[in-house]
Amino acid sequence: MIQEQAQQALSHAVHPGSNVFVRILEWLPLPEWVPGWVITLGGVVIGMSIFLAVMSVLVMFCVWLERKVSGHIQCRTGPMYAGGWHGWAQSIADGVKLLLKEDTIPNEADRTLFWIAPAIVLGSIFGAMVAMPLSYDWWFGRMDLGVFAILALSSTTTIGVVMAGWASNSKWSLYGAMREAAQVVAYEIPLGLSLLAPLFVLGTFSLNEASAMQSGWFGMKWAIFTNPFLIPAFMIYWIAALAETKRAPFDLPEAESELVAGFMTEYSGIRWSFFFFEEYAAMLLMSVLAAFFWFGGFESPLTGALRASGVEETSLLFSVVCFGTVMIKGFVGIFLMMWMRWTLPRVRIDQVMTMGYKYLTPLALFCVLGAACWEALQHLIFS
Amino acid sequence: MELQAIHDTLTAAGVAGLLGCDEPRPSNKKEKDQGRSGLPFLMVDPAGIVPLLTACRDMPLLRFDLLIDLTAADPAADGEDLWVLIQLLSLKHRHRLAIKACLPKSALSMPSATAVYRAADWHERECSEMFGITFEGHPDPRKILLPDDWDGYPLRKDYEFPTEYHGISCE
Amino acid sequence: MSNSTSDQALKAHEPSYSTEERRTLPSGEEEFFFDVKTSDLEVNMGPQHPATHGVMRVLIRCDGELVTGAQAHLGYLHRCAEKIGENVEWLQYLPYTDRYDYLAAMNNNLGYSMAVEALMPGFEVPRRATMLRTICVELNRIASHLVAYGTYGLDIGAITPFLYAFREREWIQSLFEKICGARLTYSYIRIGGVFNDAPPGWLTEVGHFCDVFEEKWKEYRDLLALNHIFIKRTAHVGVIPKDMAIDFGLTGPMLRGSGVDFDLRRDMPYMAYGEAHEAGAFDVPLGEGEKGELGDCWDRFSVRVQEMMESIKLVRWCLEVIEDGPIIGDVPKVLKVPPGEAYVGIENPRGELGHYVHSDGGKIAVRCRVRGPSFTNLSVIEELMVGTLLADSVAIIGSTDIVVGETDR
Amino acid sequence: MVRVNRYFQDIWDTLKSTMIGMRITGKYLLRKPITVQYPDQRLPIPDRYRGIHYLEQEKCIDCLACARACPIDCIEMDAIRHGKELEWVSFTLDYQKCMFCELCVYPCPKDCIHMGTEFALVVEDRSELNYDLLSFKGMAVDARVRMREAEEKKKIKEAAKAAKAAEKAADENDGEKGSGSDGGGEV
Repeated sequence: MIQEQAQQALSHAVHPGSNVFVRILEWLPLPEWVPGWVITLGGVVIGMSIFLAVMSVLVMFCVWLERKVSGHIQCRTGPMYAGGWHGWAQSIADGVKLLLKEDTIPNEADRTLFWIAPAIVLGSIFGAMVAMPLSYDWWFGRMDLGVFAILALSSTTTIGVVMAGWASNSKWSLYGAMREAAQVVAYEIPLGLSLLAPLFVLGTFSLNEASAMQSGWFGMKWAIFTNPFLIPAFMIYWIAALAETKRAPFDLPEAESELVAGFMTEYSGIRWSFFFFEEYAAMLLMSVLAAFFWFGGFESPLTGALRASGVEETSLLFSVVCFGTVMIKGFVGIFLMMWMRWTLPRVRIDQVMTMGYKYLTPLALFCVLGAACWEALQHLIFS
Repeated sequence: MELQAIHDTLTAAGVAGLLGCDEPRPSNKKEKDQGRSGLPFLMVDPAGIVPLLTACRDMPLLRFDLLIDLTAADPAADGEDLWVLIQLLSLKHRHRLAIKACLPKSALSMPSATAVYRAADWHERECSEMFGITFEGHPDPRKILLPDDWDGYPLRKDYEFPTEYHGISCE
Repeated sequence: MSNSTSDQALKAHEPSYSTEERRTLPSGEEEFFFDVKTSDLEVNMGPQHPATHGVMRVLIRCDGELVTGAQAHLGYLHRCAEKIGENVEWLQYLPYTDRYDYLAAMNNNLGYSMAVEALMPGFEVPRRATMLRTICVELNRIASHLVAYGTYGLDIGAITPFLYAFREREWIQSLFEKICGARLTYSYIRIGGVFNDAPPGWLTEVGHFCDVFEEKWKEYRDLLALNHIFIKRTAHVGVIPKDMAIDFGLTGPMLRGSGVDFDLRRDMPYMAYGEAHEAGAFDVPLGEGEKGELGDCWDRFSVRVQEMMESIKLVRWCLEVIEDGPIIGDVPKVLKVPPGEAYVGIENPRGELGHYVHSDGGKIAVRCRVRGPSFTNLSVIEELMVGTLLADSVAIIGSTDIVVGETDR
Repeated sequence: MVRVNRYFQDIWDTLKSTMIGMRITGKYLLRKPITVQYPDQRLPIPDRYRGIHYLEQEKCIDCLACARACPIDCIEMDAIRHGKELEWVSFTLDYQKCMFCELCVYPCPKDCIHMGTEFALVVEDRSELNYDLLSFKGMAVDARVRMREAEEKKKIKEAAKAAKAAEKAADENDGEKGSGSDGGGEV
């Protein structure tokens, strides 16, 4: 029964669809004499620009949201002036300011590494975001092993951070970098393990397919409702995701009261903003990943209703709804991250390690086992 | 406990170096004495400060656990003495003791109280840089508030203000 | 990364390290050894560092995250307060007292005024002035502890409690602004009494503040003091045993955090505190090692949090007993203080604030010594920080609740 | 067993206290902020605020009491005496030094130096901080308004007083005729 269900789900998940790049090229009225490689190259360039633009806007919205949320939590208002309505243009103004700021590199710094580090950080996180589909029909890079790609690429940022810390030639930066390395390595394990539980339940590594698997029950057959062990698994994932994205209470790499600004102490201007961008992009990515594997991905009663009224999954309306749904879910996650950040104090480095290895890892293993047993039990009963 | 009683207790215990009490007195216009108000002091000999403080700390009747303050004063530019002033406080008996030791400006040196009270450490460092008193046996006789290369002892009355410091004008 | 040259232990250790070594094994093969040369890292925490609460420098020697040595360097904020005291008139020194412990300026005003009053035989402060003094001092104690609460949260990494604390602190400052016109450097309590009488409605507003604060205080406690992460960060950290606290001459919440039951307000009462204590208006909270060991950072923090509530009780008591009357005794405009010396210690939010004043009968003090509680309280950190983690050292500095203006004066 | 207990106790405590904390912060998230948008909205400044001084020049007698009281000697004044009349040369207050302690206000025998509610010392050059307090120069707008209001109030008071005195004088005149009518009837 489960297999039937899966096949049914996959049948509409793996419709031919196409890459956003190719879509654009198909849409452009290109004459026939244009050579193929130009089309490909043009597609890549245009596609990447759109991708970067979309992601940047999302990230900037995250930054603005963070400032508003933190402001209101602290009985303040947050930005109020730039742009008029509740300072909506604050992120843009800040971006312009950071672009125009003097770009300083300390004399004693390793200039090459100092220069490369932010690029690696930003590149890897945006690379990971490529694997994030925007709807059933819209995606930048389709991957059957999307989760792997996201986890692998997003943890590459650590290399950039360590590089930045080392290249800055500042003691505080070095501390920040080393903390980051230790912390991220420690939390990769519970992060991966806790993701294994929904992977068991959904039976796929692809984000599209994972979403499609949760399309039952009028769009509410979310993984977290189908298996009780996914609830603790989600909590573990969430804590590990906070640690992965260096968010409070795990912001040890930049711990401003201990390490001044950690690995980015010596960075300024646009280079610093790359690290900043990375943090918010990673938050978005981790929240969206949680949305895909626990909270139904693109699925919601709205998609259920659309599907029931016979709207094609490839239609524009359906895609827009999918995109909106997943973004709302993602931003709810981001809001939760912010809420936690502005509530909790920071943990100490040894406590971070203890928590990762002694608490989260065994509990995640337990959740995986539990989820698997539950699935097996279900299989035995229903088949 | 009043100062006189403390003095008697210490004398009875055979503590050396007590030079009597300096108590406030009302003004007397006939003898052109302005009087002295405020706080009574136990006058002591600076050389014997360590056994005295030890006795103050350990005697069950006194039990001055806390060294609150250790400082000095330069009563007059042309005077011959600097005063070293120590404030003790007893947590148990809830009384205070003010100790005054007169150090001649010609020989500004006295034993350090750090062995008795560790609280004396920073106070003595401050005192020695501000007044030029050497505390013998101090474990870490560096300057504390002033820069290491500061000349002179600023809280002495005969201190002359420098006109510049490392090329920075102080005018 | 500078190597320490002063550390003998490190020096003695050095020869055993080598960068490259080659040796021939019995089998005739050559073997290379590469050994990483390690040395402790010396880190300057300060003079400009978020955790030092001002311009103070702590030189820390670290082995990885572990602190193996610490040395405090003071004096960056030395403003010659004592020398100034010897050069301005008695009353003119009052604004300067605001500035050493700028978070508790009322307490400084009070300490100095009481020291000078101690030199004036038979002088008595009017009752209403005493009550106004007590109200202001206790409100200021709350304000100061609110900063301690908030900044300690910042040190541990929680930013929001800081802003909540400052929200109430702003209210206290507005109250002070109404009574004396300044928000930080009050110069309100003067020799002989207080500058201004309370404006109409002020005492009612203070009462209203007390009511609101009690509710907010519960939030403070739940949000930070009882947060499990916070407890884990501060309990068992920076433990000061009783005898060590006494040996180092700690006073105030630092001493009480170690379980020593001593408060100048109760045990050596001044102003109306004796009467207040008899009326049961306040208790002295002590560290009990509730969450960790006796005398750890959490205990000191908890003592401060609880003291805020005791101060509220005191203010309430004052509001009950305050009556109309003169607000300042008979003090001439150009004050000549009778010759004499006095040392008066009062309970500042940070501990015993002592003023030693010496008059020769003139308009200007001969010696004006300020015994700042932060100075003594800070001296303990060099010892406490050794053997802790870098993050703990921040927690320890924060738990001493120093004001650098006062350590350096 | 104790350790196992503590293991789970830790997890429970962390979750619980996090929830409590998030409840508190969440509560404030939904409340109205307490801050004001500063340049547009301003909080009321109390009357006793110790801001930039203002001087009632016509009352001042050049007695130097305020200058002497100042701990940092930031008040300087100069006036030429023509019998009872004063010709003011300068009355400057150096706001680079001033610490707004209000000690200059108390010793004034004529009660003519006051502290206003203006606090923004924004200048383009340091020398501009040496304010001249004469003839309202350097005085803030609201201080001027307050002063005028105070003057008007005073005038009304004085008028009332004078009227009363006149009445009294009239009564006295009624009582004992023939005595001089120099009771101060002119307003």
